[in-house]
Amino acid sequence: MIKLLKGNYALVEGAIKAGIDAYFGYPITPQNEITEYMSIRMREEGKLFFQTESELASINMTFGAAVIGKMAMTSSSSPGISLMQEGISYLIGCELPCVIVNVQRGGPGLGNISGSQGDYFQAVKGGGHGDCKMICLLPASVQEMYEMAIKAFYLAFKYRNPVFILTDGIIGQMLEKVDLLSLEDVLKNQFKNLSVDDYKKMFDASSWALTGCEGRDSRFIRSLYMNEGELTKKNTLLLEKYKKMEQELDWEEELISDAEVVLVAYGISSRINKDACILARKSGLKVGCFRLKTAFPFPSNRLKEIARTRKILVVEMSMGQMLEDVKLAVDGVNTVDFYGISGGDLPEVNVILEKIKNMLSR
Amino acid sequence: MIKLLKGNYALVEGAIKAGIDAYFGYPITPQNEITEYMSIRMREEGKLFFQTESELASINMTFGAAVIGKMAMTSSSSPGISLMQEGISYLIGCELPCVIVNVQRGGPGLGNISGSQGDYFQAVKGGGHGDCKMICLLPASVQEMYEMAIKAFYLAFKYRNPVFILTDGIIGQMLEKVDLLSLEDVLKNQFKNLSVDDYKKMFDASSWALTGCEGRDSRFIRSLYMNEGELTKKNTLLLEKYKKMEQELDWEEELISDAEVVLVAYGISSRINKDACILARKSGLKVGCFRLKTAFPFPSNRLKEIARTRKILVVEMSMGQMLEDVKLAVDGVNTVDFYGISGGDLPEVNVILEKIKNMLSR
Amino acid sequence: MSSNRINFKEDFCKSCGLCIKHCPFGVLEFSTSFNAFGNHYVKQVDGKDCKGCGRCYIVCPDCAIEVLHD
Amino acid sequence: MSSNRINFKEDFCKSCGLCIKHCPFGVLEFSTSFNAFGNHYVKQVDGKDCKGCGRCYIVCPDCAIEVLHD
Amino acid sequence: MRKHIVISGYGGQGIMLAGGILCQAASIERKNSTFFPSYGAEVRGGAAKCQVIISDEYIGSPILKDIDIFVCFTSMALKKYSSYVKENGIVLFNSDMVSNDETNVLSKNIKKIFVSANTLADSIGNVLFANVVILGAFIKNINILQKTSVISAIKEAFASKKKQVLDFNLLAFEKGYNL
Amino acid sequence: MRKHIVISGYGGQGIMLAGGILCQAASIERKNSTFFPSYGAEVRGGAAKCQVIISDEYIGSPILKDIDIFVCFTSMALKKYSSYVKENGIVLFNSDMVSNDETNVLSKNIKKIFVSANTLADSIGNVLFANVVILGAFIKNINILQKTSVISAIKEAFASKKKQVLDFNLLAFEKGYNL
Amino acid sequence: MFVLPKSLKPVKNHYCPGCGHGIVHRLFAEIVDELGIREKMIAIAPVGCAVFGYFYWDFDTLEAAHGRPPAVATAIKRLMPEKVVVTYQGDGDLIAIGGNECLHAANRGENITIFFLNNTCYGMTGGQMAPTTIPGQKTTTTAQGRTSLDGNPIKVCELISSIDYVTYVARTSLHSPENILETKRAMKKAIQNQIDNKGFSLVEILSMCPTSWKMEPYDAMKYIENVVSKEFKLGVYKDRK
Amino acid sequence: MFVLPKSLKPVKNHYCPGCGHGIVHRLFAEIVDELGIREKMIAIAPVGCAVFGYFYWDFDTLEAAHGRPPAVATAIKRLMPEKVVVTYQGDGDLIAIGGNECLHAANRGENITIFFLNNTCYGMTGGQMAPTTIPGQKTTTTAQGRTSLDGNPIKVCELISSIDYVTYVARTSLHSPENILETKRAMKKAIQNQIDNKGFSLVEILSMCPTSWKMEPYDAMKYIENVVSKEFKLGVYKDRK
Ligand SMILES: Cc1ncc(C[n+]2csc(CCOP(=O)(O)OP(=O)(O)O)c2C)c(N)n1
Ligand SMILES: Cc1ncc(C[n+]2csc(CCOP(=O)(O)OP(=O)(O)O)c2C)c(N)n1
Ligand code: SF4
Ligand code: SF4
Ligand code: SF4
Ligand code: SF4
Ligand code: SF4
Ligand code: SF4
Ligand SMILES: [Mg+2]
Ligand SMILES: [Mg+2]
Repeated sequence: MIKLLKGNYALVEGAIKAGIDAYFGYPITPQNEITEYMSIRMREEGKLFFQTESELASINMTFGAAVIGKMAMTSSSSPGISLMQEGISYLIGCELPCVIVNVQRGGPGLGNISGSQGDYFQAVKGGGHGDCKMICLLPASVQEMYEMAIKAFYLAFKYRNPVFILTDGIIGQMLEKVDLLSLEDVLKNQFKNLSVDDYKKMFDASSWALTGCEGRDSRFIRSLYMNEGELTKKNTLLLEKYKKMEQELDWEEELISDAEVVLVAYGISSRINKDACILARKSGLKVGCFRLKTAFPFPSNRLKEIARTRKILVVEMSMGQMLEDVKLAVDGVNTVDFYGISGGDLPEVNVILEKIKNMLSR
Repeated sequence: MIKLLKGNYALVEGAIKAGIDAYFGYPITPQNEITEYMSIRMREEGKLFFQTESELASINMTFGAAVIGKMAMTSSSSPGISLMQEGISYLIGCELPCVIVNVQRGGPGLGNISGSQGDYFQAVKGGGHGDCKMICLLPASVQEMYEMAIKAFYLAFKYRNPVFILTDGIIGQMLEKVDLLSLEDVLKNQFKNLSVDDYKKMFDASSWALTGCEGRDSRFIRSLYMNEGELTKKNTLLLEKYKKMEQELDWEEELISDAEVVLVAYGISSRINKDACILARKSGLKVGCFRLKTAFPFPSNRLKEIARTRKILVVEMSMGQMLEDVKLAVDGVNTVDFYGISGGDLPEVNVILEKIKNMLSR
Repeated sequence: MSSNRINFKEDFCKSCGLCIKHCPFGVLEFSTSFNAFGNHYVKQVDGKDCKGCGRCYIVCPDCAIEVLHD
Repeated sequence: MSSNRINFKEDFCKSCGLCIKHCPFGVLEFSTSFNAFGNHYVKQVDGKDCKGCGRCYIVCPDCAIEVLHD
Repeated sequence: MRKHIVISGYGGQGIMLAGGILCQAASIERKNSTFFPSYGAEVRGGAAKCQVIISDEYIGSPILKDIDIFVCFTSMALKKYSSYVKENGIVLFNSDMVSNDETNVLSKNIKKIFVSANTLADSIGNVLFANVVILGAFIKNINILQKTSVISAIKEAFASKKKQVLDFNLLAFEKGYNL
Repeated sequence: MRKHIVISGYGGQGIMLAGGILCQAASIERKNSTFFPSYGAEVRGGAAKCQVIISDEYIGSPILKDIDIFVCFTSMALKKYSSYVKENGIVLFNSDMVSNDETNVLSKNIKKIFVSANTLADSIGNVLFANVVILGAFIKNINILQKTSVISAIKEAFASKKKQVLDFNLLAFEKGYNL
Repeated sequence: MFVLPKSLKPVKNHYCPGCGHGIVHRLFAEIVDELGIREKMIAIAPVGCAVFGYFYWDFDTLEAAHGRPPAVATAIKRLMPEKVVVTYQGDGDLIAIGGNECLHAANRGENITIFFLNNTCYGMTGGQMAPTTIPGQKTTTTAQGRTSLDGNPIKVCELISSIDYVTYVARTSLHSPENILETKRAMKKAIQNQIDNKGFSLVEILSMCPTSWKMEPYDAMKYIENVVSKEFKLGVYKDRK
Repeated sequence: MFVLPKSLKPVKNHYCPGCGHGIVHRLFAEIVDELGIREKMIAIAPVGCAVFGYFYWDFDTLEAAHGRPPAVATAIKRLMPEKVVVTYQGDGDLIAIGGNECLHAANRGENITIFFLNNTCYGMTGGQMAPTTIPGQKTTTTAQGRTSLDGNPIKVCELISSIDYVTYVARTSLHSPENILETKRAMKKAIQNQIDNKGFSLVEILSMCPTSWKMEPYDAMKYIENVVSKEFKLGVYKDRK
């Protein structure tokens, strides 16, 4: 079913298609459409919509839902996500699945309510204490807001870990065509080979969730490991899990083969890159586009490979955050150029073209 | 005056020597000695000690004190610092000075109460939303807990930005000799050339603080910039400020010149490195030590230089966080080896020696 | 003529109508023309006398009315 | 002999003394020897009769005492 | 074909609604269309702006520059965006809010259309209909969307409201269209 | 000279206090000394442990292995750390808490000292003095610190307490020393 | 003479037509003028529609994180007891996200003043349900009207006045000129208490949000009179001598 | 017969000698046994000395972030109304950092049960001042005794019972066998209320912390009788029919 929807609405439709049990949210622009639309759709579906008293309540209620094995989601925007950092660390420490959405706005502080990409570090490196990692999905269209919501729940339960959807106010609020595909079709797009049955089976939490100890021994879920060496052992297992998550790597590339310069970005910036790429090609410049669909795991190998013979320009709505991961990936095999704009304004195609020309003439 | 003190106590003495006006804290192990000792010392000094109702209150009260130009400090440990991330982002967005101390413990979640280095990313990359940067000081001894507290206040006011002291439960709780030097002597150690007078002058906040508008126009302090382009302009200024902070770079190196392997670490790990280094040298291995005293700014140039002709082993009590900054610095000119232990246990000298031998035989 | 002068800050007026509703003496009405922000600002009804009670000032959320007792 | 049997879990006892203080019949006292945790655990005074009132059980924070009515 | 439309004014003037209707109308005509709002939902009364791109090709992201059609509700909007309007572009003015003189900043090759939208809206009963009045004038004067599809889009937009509200808006649209 | 001392038992047994006193005594003798606690301040009743390093040289960090002197308050502590005690190291036991048999896990070259610390402490009035009793035995048997400096350190540790408390502790120390 | 107070900058505000914030802003400025404390003022703007308070008040003002003004005010007042420290907060700010900071400041009896504007919704973010939303009220997150499953209205005055250490608590309204003047008297008293070192004062002001309520401004006033003030009873809840 | 309840694992606990936590743990388990709800239980341990509750209770238990158990409980109960959801919290957890979550759960009238152990200090972190510390009480952060500058004791029962939507609020104590049995009755009622879908119940239990109070266990009981229960009056504060 093709519809014209805002990104935030499409995300809601995706979560519902996935089978979400509970949503917890506190209003904040530019993600209010999620909370508002959830308040309507979840009630229609007979699921739990809950407007919380704060983001602390949001993340800890999400924790509560996750503990009992429910499919839970919370969403917010930058300042609200900062408030969730302790809770996120607990979710990771307790190995609980859930989906967390950050519709990024301008920062630091109250900042503004435009789209921005200033929270990459927080999402990808760990804004919470301890060694925290979450699979981080990066939608770049209203369609992907829908599909990645569906994907996120599966991965959360697969790894018993929160999955983070990092998007921004522009993707969240823009109105664009979306095909509200069947679960089957989404799975085809988003997974190599996953049946609807296998998708649904993943949400069986009976082996670990707390649901009352009827017919089994009592269980507990915790993140405190006080005995000597106990936490180190636990964290070694977490590290192994993080390693396994790397198989969920996803990206998209266009016009790379003959490119001399490759534009790298995620989310809304990647669309600007594409605009620039089209223009550049029209004027005969050999430019390609690389778009990340996951930030953790990060496509390090592929980027290094590309960089061996091509120059890289990272375009980001921040002072240079994902940039560092790109540089780490490229590992010195080539220089990495950067065009960043921090504060809720968009990168400009003209500036990108200018930069490309400079790079090519160097 | 030489005394046997816990690191946490020494930090308090340093803050008081600096002239701190207000301390805000909520109990959490392993930093309770700070809060407890502050409750005694601040009252003795006639300054404001305030036990808050939560870490949210701590950071926002610190914000309040900073807004009126007072020298304020708050401290906590990992989970509590996670709760402060929104407030930290506000302090940075509003360009307010203060000192924030994280006596790191094991994570994620409740983790444990041993010393750990799992919050490097949060402190250095920005656990708060938006492009947040703070000068981050890394004490490695009780003596430095004292001296860096004094240094931190100055830098906070110099840049009107929070300064972060990243330490851990071991440094915080160990008992060791400390020389409670005069301000003059500390300034000699910690700054190239700074007189006590110039030190004290830095805390004059009359040009910006909110103190009632007597004799001047009314002022306001904010972090919301809604007009088009306004926040981008603001953030450009912040970026320039961050660039200026780079001059505060500080590190220490030992036995580098002839070294074939250089051990890189900060805080308590750097002391283990030193133990290992001494042992290695005894058995004829050419090993040197590089210890970071600031994490932001990061000694990228020097590390790259060192790495050109020496192998690097990063030792860290995490899954590999500072490691990434070292790799970014080294920029592919050499491989970087890693020994990490996450979960509150200490790296072992034997393992370090083993790694060194492997590296040398490669 | 009344001894009370009303000072209208036309551009501040948002046409909320609260002053009109609360004037006990029907002194105020909307203009038919627009101010710079496209609002029908408030003006004094021709020939109506302001009693200077200040209710319009009190309810105006936009400080678009001042009442001066000459 | 009394028909009430007290079941002491010696290693659970932390010598807090609450049971001793609250036994209305002076039935309980500290042993002079230590349990595995170095505490003088509680025992029954030789020859004293337990009335089975359960007060010791009720106040014991360590579940170190059970009282059984045979 | 690719048209870049910017609509700008104050919050509360129905800027977003107008943009959304255009986007929806394009979609009804099976064109690619994307709508990018940029509003002060957290701050009332401030500037509001949206961009609509209608295209046969891939639509990337909004670029403020190179505006084909600029619908200008206030003089502040004019000041902000006039320089971004393309040569041979079109500007629709709410002439109750922007004076003729002010529009002189625009270069000669730009076509200007004046609509006294507030006055017309007023005549229906509320200045708030000004946005739909302007939409009517837009569709009449600029040949990128069919009147019927815009009317359908308006009907969809007010589907959940009282019938009367829809009727007033349809009336407002006709007023603008038949100017 | 570099001595690595580990003291371990349960929280509440005064493990930290004993370690702190040793560290302070070394400091009084102008030796380098560092004390590393690792306790369950957030969890009562759990295991508690501290390490004291006394040295003429630079003191880096605590390394659990290579213990020179191990003061062992409980059998759990024995199980945990016995394997880390160096050849020719020394272990002091609270023999009221650890049975002779259990200590057989230790290799032959390790010297064992048994102190019925609880019993001796009991005789002063409270088992809680066991830590200081053991300190007395430590100083008597192991030749690294002067009795006088340890007594000074004890006095400092209890300076803020009632005089009576200090007196009991000094008595406990003597009991251990004169064993 | 009814003229713009000195402590109010002569600029147009950004509030919606008929919004109560504009009225309370003016009252605040009038009181500051009348008490002659402009140069001692440190005001704290909330995150909410009133976030831009500093564009209007002509005294020192800062913007605190959402919900934290009472914590910020505590620090300022403790460090500068000679200043007059006032927080201005909406219902979302004060009692949703910021409930704990308010509760603790009150229980400590901090010598600060809180102006609490209750408009039964989150105005700034588009009219969602607030803790103070009236049962049955339709908002953008309670399309069918608030039910008790969505939570019940929090009665801030009732709650805070139950605390021993609180000095003054009153609930007033903006629904008529008389009520506006009553509001001003309560606000003034709440500041005077601080000047007199009497401790914690809070004034809850029922205010119109015509936009979120989807009402004409005058109807919004009537709605307060007929509905809101029935749920949230006006009056002085505490006045400790 | 006074024997270890089935719902308590037969292990030694980690609490200090004479600590009230051990008593309340046992009461909780006894009640669960008596009501036959072991298999329906989902308990929430706090961050505080009782964090290891799950090592002792033999029913499903989780560890929530410091102060957040009422939020966690809300989600669980709403999603699984047939379970019995109980939070067990200390004073730091419940009313210092967690005041807002408690307040909102209470005001929503969530059908959950809170056992609130008030020992007038932060036991786990070493005996610092808590919001419930008695005026004059010496703690590690109030060496000279708490003064009102450090804040005043928060009266949770008085505060929470002032909320209309709350069902049952009682304060009991552990200072004698009789009081312990009274505590058990209140706790049982608070759980029975949940089973009967009656809504929010909270039992505040005055408990000994001999370690932080630096008292012998029996003296700690006497201290509750003579001092703590004078500041925090025992009784049923609310019992809505
Ligand atoms: C941490 C955080 N959460 C959420 C928001 C979004 N937000 C801004 S204002 C507001 C509530 C406004 O309601 P209220 O306090 O009642 O003020 P009003 O606008 O109604 O006057 C919210 C939730 C934010 N800015 N920061
Ligand atoms: C966010 C956070 N802040 C602080 C702490 C440290 N902390 C652990 S328990 C505790 C308070 C314990 O007091 P209380 O809740 O009264 O429980 P008690 O130990 O007295 O039973 C604190 C502050 C923490 N673990 N997490
Ligand atoms: S002052 Fe009174 S009489 Fe005059 S216009 Fe205003 S409300 Fe009417
Ligand atoms: S009250 Fe003020 S803004 Fe409203 S109509 Fe009257 S003058 Fe205009
Ligand atoms: S049951 Fe009663 S009589 Fe028997 S030992 Fe216990 S307290 Fe004493
Ligand atoms: S109450 Fe229990 S722990 Fe305390 S002395 Fe008696 S048996 Fe031992
Ligand atoms: S949304 Fe409501 S509170 Fe905000 S400015 Fe508009 S009317 Fe006022
Ligand atoms: S510190 Fe206090 S509350 Fe904690 S276990 Fe010990 S006695 Fe109990
Ligand atoms: Mg509001
Ligand atoms: Mg407590």
